[in-house]
Amino acid sequence: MRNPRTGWLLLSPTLIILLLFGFAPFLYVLFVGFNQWNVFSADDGLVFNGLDNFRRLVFDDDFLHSVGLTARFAIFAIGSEVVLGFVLAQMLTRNFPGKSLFRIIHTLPLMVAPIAVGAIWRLLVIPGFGPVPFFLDRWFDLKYQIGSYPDQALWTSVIMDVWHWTPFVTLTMLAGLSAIPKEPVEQARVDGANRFQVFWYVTLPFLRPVLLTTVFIRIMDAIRTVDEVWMLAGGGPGTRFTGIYIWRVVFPRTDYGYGSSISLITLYLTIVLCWLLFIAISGRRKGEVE
Amino acid sequence: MTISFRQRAWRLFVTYGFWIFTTIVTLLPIWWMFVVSMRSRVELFGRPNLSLSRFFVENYTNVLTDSTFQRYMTNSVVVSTSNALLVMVLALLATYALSRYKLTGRDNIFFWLITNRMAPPAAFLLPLYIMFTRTFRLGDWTLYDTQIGLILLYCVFNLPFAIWLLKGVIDGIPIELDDAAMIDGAGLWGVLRHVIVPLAAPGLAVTGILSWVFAWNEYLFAANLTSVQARTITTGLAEFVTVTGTNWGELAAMSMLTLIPSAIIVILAQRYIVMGLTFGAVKE
Amino acid sequence: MQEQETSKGKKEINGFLPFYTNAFDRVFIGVVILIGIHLLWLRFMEPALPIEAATVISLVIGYIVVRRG
Amino acid sequence: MKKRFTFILLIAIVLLANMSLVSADMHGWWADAAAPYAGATIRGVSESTPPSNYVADVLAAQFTELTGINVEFETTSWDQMYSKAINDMEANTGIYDFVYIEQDIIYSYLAQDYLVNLTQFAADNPDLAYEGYDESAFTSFADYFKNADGDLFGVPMEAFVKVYLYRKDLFEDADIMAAFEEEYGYPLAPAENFDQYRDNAMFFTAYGENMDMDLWGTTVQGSTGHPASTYEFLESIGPSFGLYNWGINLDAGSAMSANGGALDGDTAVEALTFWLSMLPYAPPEATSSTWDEVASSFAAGRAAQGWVYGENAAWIATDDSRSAVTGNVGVRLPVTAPGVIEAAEMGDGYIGYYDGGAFGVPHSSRNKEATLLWLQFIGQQSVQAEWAAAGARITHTATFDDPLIAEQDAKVDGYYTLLEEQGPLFAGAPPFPFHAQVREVIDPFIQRAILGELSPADALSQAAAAVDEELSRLGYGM
Repeated sequence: MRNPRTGWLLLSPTLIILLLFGFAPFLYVLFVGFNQWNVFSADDGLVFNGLDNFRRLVFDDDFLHSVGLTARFAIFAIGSEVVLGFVLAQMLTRNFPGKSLFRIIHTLPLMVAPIAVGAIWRLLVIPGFGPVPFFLDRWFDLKYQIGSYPDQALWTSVIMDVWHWTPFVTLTMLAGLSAIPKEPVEQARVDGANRFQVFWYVTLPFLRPVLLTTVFIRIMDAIRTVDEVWMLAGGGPGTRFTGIYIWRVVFPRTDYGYGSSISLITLYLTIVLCWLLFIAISGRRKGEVE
Repeated sequence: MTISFRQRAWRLFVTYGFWIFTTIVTLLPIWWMFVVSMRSRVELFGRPNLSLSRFFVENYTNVLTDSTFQRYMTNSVVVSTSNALLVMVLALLATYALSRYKLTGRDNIFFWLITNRMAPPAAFLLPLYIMFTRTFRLGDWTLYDTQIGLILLYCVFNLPFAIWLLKGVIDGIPIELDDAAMIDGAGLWGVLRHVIVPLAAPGLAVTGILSWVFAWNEYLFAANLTSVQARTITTGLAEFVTVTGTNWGELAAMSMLTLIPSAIIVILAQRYIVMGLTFGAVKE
Repeated sequence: MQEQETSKGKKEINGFLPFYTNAFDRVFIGVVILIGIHLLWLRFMEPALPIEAATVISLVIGYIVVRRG
Repeated sequence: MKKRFTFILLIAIVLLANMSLVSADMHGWWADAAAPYAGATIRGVSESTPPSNYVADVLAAQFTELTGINVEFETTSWDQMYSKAINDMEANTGIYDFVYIEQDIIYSYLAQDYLVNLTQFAADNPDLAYEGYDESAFTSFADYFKNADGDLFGVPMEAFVKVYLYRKDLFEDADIMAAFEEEYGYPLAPAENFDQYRDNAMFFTAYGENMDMDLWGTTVQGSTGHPASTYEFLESIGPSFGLYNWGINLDAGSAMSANGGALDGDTAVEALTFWLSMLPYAPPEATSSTWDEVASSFAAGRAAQGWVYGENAAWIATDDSRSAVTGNVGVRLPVTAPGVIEAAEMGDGYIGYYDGGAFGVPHSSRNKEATLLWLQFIGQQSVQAEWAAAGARITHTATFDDPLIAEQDAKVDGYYTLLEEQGPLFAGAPPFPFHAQVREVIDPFIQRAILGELSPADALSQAAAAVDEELSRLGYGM
């Protein structure tokens, strides 16, 4: 009754669009990645150079450093988002007057365009017009200058990302929590489990698919973040994440060949990471009782 | 389980304290953006003052009376709305196919779909630029600087997301319902219309909303693949950063204005968002 | 998630990898390993042995993964 | 609202005045010459700056009125402008008929044959050559848009020099002057040499702290997330110490002293050391400041003196709605090391960067003829004065004598006179076909020096090595 051909037909518009605008550019990048190509070099045009771009990138400290920074950014940002998002969602499962107002307010940052988020945070944290450095200095005697201290720039971008994306995590968690059946929780309570045990043995397993999918989507987006951080700190030391490093290599430096090869490796790392998560989500692990 | 009055008061206090704190943290940047948008350029520097000293609406009137801004706004509305609609329809069909048909390697297709969202945008702009200006060309017409170009392109990151989101929702609809409808004589469209769409409505709604927001907020592609005609509002924001001084007031005013439409949509659709974002947590 | 429904002709096998895989998965893992080995080789091993050695090694590993994973 | 209305009124008056100035037969010439192209649309890309906005809002409308050719103007941010223009010319797509060429990128474009030779093109199309347009009327700045044969590739549309600005109200305050003299033993004055500059900077920083004012001694364009910091070092601070052409020896294809370069030489180290030593005396936003924040900081009254791009001098000195220091701005030549000015006068070097841009025609343009008419229109004498008044830019020698400019000049402490008389002491960017590429390579080292992760000497020697590597990769190296 369900002819696979119909299935393919239903899937085809999606596949066509993605092949055209997703896969075709990928093939082009794959091709360019094995060439030396800088339009402002003495002999412009593509020159095949085999693995030279990759040879260069495994020794490129700036690139490796950017990968490390991105990893730190992603881990800290996503980790905090998950914890905060879970706590907030948990708070939102209770009923109290004004709940929906708080929820709506909490959702607002999600709606701000990343480039505007970067602009707002720049306005908040640049000394001279930003209130944050001013009050930190006055109240806590802290020197806060994201231009002078790379660590502060990194932390600022993490906090900015948390501000922007926690609402998304809260919403998915809330959806996940509201879908958990009541009986197992009550049963566990009756059996004398404490709060933590209920959370660990009952709530968490039910939340796992939502949790992993959320983390999955956040990881992808965090790794390719450009606009927000670009607007905030321009990608100086401390915020030169891989996405921004690629941007600098491809645009101002017009080193298309090398930029493409870095993109390929970044894509490779992202895919491997996400694939492992995907395996975890789809529960294909051995010995797991579905 | 009786809770004493004191315990209840304490709990209420904690709840509200927590939420008021969260609200302040959430709103502070937005409030600051609003304050900046109400300041003239000369007032911006100096000791930061978080209170709203006066209503300086010139930033808003300057932006709103600018015909380019109006065009950007229209473009943004057209592009993100069309993209959201297109994504909803295509994702529904694709997810239905992935959920109900035994397609060869569908798990792998499912994963491949999402890899489209992972590509670092910078390097992919170049091939896209070439495609937009040269490959898709009919006489003088190209995809470059057209709304349709952006609408299709945004599918690359919105479609995979939508399919991932809908997959759980549609998997959660018992297949017996489809079968029952088919036995009653409904065709494929009948099943989709009368069974799937109503049951997946919250999921579809949230797909549409989030696609809309992502498309509305997108910057890099819009900035590089449009010129004059199809520019969107986010690219307009970048114009305020200039050699002779960033016009922060107008930039903030424009940011406020871009926030309003998405905020309204989210407020109206709050309920569906939570109902739809389950990613297949409802298994039964 | 629903039960893994394998499509006709493609069997999910239970090899040495810690999860069930189909043919595509194993080829994918093979490619991932191939790229990874090459990158590491370029960084650490190239002065000693040319890159072709990496290709040979990863093809062998890839073969094992595809057949027995 | 009132201000906006006045502005519109002003534009209307300017428009009307110009219409009446253009005599009937001139009107006829434009219409005749443009007849074959009437109805066509030419497109251009530019950064959204006051001069550009004047072109987009005022000149384009006048031109369309005269010729029936539509001008579509895309204004965007600085980074975007480059990538869009380069993409267009490299892919040969023909989206743009004219592009903004910042002076420093011109040699890269010329090396790739991206631009149409305007002199040649006008000579080949005598019907299109407008008599009111004269290439020789431009200031010396236009020389930076010419090839070896003296043919012009871009019509200059803005030109500035980076000057030394100081706060007259502070430098001429009797109490402050007395306090300074007591402490340093000589009278307070705008700096003539680097020691004096440092003394001024230290004095005003301490003064600001004692008086609990938001005042610091100098500006530093030290953004660690933007090429602006590299530009300030290589184009303003370096030359004033005698470090020319970014310390790169183009013939040898090297930046190392060992090969005739100078980027890791003593002069460069001295210049960088001095510049970095100014950071403690600069407002805290200095390490996040690009050219625009530097100007804004100065306009907000947060710095007593500093290096500020000239395009900002006019609005800082006159525009009440943006600047808190109007009427108190002094303009001088930037501070230089001994002998540098003399060398520049002899033609052996320069004291700073002659900055600006021009409109050029990409080789891929499909409306070259119509665009030539347009460029001649904006390059002609009669539109210059109002444009200069609106955008603080001057590209014609005759514009300096215009009454409108003479009036402005008094308000900005003789900035225009300085530009006219001392302009030739400044120079455009070195003729590198690899401008942005090498700048990007130097960037991280300058940024790390600002952060204090590298000493000036280490930063520069590593930068020189990285430059050499990039040059050989690009095929310009040894």
